[in-house]
Amino acid sequence: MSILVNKNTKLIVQGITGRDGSFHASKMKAYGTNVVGGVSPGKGGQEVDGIPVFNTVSDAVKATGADTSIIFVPAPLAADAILEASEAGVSLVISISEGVPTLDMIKVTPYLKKNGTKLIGSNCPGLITPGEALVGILPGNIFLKGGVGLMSRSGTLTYEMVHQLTTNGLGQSTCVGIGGDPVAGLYFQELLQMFQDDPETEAIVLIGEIGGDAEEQAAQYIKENVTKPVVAFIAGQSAPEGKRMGHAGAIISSGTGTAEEKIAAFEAVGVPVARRPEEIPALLIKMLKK
Amino acid sequence: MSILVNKNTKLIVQGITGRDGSFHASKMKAYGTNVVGGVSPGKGGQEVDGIPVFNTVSDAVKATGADTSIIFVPAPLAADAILEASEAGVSLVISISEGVPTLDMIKVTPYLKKNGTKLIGSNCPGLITPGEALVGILPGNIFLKGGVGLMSRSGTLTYEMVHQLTTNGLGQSTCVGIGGDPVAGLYFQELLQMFQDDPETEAIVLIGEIGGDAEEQAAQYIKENVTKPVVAFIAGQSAPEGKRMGHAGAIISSGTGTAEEKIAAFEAVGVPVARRPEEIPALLIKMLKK
Amino acid sequence: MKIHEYQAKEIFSRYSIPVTREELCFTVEEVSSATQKLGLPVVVKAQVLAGGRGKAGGVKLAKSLDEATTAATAILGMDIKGYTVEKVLVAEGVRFNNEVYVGLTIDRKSKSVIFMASREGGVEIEEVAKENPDAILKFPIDPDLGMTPFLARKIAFSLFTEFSLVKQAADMFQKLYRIFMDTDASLVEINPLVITDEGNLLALDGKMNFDDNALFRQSAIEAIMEPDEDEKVELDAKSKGLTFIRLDGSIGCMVNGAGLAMATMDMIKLYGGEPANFLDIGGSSSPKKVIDAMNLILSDPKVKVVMINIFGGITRCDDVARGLVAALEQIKVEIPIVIRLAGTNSKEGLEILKQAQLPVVETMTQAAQKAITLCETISHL
Amino acid sequence: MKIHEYQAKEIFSRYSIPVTREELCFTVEEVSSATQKLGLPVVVKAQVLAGGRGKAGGVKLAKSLDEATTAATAILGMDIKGYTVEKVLVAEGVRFNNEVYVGLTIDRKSKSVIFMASREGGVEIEEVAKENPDAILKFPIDPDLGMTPFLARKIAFSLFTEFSLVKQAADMFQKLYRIFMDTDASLVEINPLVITDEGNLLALDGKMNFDDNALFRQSAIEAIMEPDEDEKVELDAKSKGLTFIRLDGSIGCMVNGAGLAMATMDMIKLYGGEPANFLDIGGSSSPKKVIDAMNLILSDPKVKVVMINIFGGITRCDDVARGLVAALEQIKVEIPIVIRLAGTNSKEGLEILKQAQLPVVETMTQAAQKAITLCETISHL
Repeated sequence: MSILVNKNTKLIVQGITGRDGSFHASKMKAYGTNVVGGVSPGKGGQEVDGIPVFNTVSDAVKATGADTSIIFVPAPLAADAILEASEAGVSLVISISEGVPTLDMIKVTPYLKKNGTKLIGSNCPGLITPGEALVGILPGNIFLKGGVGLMSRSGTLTYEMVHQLTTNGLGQSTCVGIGGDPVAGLYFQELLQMFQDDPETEAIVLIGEIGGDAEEQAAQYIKENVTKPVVAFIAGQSAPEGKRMGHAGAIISSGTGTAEEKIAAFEAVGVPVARRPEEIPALLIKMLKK
Repeated sequence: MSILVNKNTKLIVQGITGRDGSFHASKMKAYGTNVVGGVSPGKGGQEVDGIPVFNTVSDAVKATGADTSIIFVPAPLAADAILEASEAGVSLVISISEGVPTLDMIKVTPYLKKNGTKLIGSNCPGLITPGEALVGILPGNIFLKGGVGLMSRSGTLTYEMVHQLTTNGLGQSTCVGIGGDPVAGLYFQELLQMFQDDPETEAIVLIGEIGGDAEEQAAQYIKENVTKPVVAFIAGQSAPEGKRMGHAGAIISSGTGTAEEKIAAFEAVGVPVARRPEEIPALLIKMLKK
Repeated sequence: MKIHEYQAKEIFSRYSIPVTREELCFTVEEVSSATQKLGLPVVVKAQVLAGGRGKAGGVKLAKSLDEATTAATAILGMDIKGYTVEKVLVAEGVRFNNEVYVGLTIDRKSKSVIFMASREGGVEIEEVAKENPDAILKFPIDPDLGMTPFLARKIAFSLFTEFSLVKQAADMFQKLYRIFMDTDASLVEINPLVITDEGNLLALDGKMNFDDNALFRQSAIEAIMEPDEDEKVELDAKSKGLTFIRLDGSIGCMVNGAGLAMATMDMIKLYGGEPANFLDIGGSSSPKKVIDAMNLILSDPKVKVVMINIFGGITRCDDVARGLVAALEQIKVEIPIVIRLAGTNSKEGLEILKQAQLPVVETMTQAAQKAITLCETISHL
Repeated sequence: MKIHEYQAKEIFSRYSIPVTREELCFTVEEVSSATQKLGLPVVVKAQVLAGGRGKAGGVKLAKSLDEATTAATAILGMDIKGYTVEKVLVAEGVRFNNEVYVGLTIDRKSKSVIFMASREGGVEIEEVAKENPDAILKFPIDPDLGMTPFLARKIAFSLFTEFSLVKQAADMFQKLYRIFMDTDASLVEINPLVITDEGNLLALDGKMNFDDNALFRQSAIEAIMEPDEDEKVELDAKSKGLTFIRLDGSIGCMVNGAGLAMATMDMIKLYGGEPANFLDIGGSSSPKKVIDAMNLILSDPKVKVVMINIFGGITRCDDVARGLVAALEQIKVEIPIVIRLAGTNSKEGLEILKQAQLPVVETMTQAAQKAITLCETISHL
């Protein structure tokens, strides 16, 4: 099982002839992901690392039956690439592109909803089901197959967490980096539901950040719907008010979205919150023993 | 039963303080329709023929629980009025306004779909469930309660038909004027389904026009889904190619949408087509006796 | 409502869509100097608001100045489907190696604007539609998204293989959509769109129609419209609250409602007559409207009989009858009239008409038959 | 990114939103002549990119020319939250009888632009949000529809009862939305929006923030931006591929990834230290980036220790280590450095660093603790 991607995933790579696209297409293929094609307008007919390239997503989907697409195009073109994937019938789109204008993402959202297309990102590291499919820029080698479902608003912090899990023998069912942009695709709530429904997932790690109220909503959702153990970590406890901490897009303003509030929200519903990344494995083991 | 409107319909009238709006609001009320309110920005708090007026549809719905709205605003404002009704949670909107730009209707369509709002029109005479609710500009007195469901792209031609039915003792369950604009709300197919599902409707009269292929699609739908007797009439058999016949918006172009094609399509699926309006009652009676 | 080729291409130019260099000319002299300015060869094209001008001889290639003036002499003043050619467009003759068709219109079924593309450009698209419908690709445009770059590219890839052409085409298709939306068009068409020998896309022809209902917010379009004689009459009628279309028959029709008006014409035809017009007087009983309508019908010398068909709904028949009587007292009608009146209070209405000694019948069939009989009687006189 | 009040109001004016008559002044003399031109009373307002200037004394009403120049003298050069006031806006003093708040921003939850309206205008909206959240009405705007006339009217009716004001407001709200979309704003705010004694709406103040990610297509906005000192440093860092934010502590941080950078700062704080900055160097191992990052950190005299925290993912730790060594050979660092390296090939990486005699640790906790200890040691010297 696992969620969202597995060994049956048929992946295409939009922007496959670009620097990042070609690099990560090869990495994903090497990991064992079923990369069935790539898209690059005007490069149809070429190959990248043995992967056939098409002019349009529509052509690629027709030729390969792809159901998932990962996007590596420059930020100004990302929204259009997401729409193209959705229109072509792809059911899951992962947008890695960093720096996509917020209004572009707002424009994209209702169309995806209408088409029933799931989106992860933009500005995210992607996701992985260890041993089955890597769809993103995550370093595949740090992951271990197992029962922990992980979701995170951050990139390298996720790797840090996974490293802690793996070195402590806690394997992962699926790890999803949802990205930190103000307007993004799948969020904690949807993923909590999926992990809750996934028989392979035994426990859930949620890595949040300051800004917004996604964590507060997640806490509420956990209280009402999630029976599996959940542990959390919130980055940005030390961030000063009114400052935007880099690409994560985290903003603290007017007393909402602070780390303290988020931690309190989780602890109020019985979700322990690690103060240091190193604490996560022990907390998990404790929860699993209960 | 009947379809779309009945004695439980709670109707508001958008544009109630205008000439047409106030006139028909009174007519509908006099017929017995449950007209619970009207909308006219800036006239909130007033009354028209005892009907309370509100500034916004939202206010009107909150105060009255209205589920249906009829629109009598000038054409340039009609699309916005339709959207306002949909946003306020009205589930059925009847737009009488004539001369609404086609691109406005195209803009409106996906929003209504998203909200699950049903639209009839624009540029239509409305609908009536005889003895229960008149929602439109139809002359209530010519209708008779009974078992014939009628749908039509035309206004006065509908009255002509209903006159024929009523004088021959054939009462109607519901009569719907869907309007003749190129882009409109509910069309034959949706209404055929409703009449098919309505236990009170025993037979169906469909009045089509040249232009478009709604009749051809209706014929196909009847073949596959409708078991009740259907008879049809097509206006515009004599219309020359390339001419637009008035507000009905009927255009013949490049051999599609001619009366001959439509008649052939109906007859091919066993739907008799009257050549003269007067023939409709006899055809119906014949079908009902089968 | 339509505009001329040269007007459509002026709009295209404003959106940076490449069109042929060209000049509008009203005289042979102007054609001569335009030809010298543009350089040979040139194409001389009749500017009329009718289709099929090519077949009618309204488009000629000229390889010399002489040929250009000869063509202009032939075309100016020519009659094409009832339109007199008053101006010609002189356009540079361009060498090209491929013609495609692209067009945008309204699609009733998907309730959206639809982009049509065909590799079989240059001929009437209606013929392609009839003979080889699969050769026309159709792309409905999501109203919420508009013409996205990816869709424009997808369409472009369906027409061209070379990427430089795909890029030009995708850019052009987005502009065409913007034109469509900005002007409330009902049709925007380039046929043919060609690839020049230099590898560039170029619009050789252009066609635009507009949504009458949106003219109120399209003053720039309204300003450049040139209604022909028929359209002038229709517009004039519209300003009086009437919807009027002139046809070729001899029985003038006055009806309330478009659907009933069509059905009335159908009845006339069914019994062997020919309607002289479509005329919808709408839903009021005002004598003024009846007078205007009657004048409109009588302005056509072909009309031998007038058939009035009114169904009284909200407006009661007795009111309609009084309106008719008042109107017909004020206007002198020399030809026979047949009136059919039905609906609410029809008895009272018919009584009023009978007292005014107007000829009334009760059904549409009777009205049509009587009108045709009268018409034939007059024709045989 | 922010712009000044006067710049926001210039944009409002371009969209025909009524704002106070006003002039931007850099000197007391300019304030004097602006006051004479505008007529008394006037309001002299500091133009700084910081909130709370009213509380800081940066806004003064002047009923005489003398008061105006006195106010200008006081405000020009004033320090507001670390910003020096270099210019003031002199605006006509307007009599009004009602203040409301209106603003547009991005709503993460509904994934749309949201319109906020409150009858409690004039005060900081954050305070209203805290003390009386129900006083702020929120209207999410459907991205496919935009600000429809009906929605603008609905919002306007929630603020005003008089219909003439409702009409003015509805028109204004549609324009504000257009401004938001046209400029890729992240905040557009009028606070207060007042009703003048003449019964007209007038924007007394204006505020706009913009989406950094969209600046590439907003050259007009980019052109009028005035980054402050901190922002200049941040922009300069961005041009080098670094995300940098200056803070007040003494431990300089260099981390790959924003989330990890935040977590690193959290660890420092957890163990009693204070980070001097947020610095995300992204995912490459190039020595150039490390040098740029180190120079950026060392440019802050408050920094006493540098803590480097790298998690090797796609970029392997041994490559990172080689990059660090190469960088630190080229740049002279006089203060202590603590390096934590983990992830892919961390053993090899740590070995390389040890051989280069760089101080390495294996966990974030160790790194933070060591950095703090070093920092305290230095402070006690």
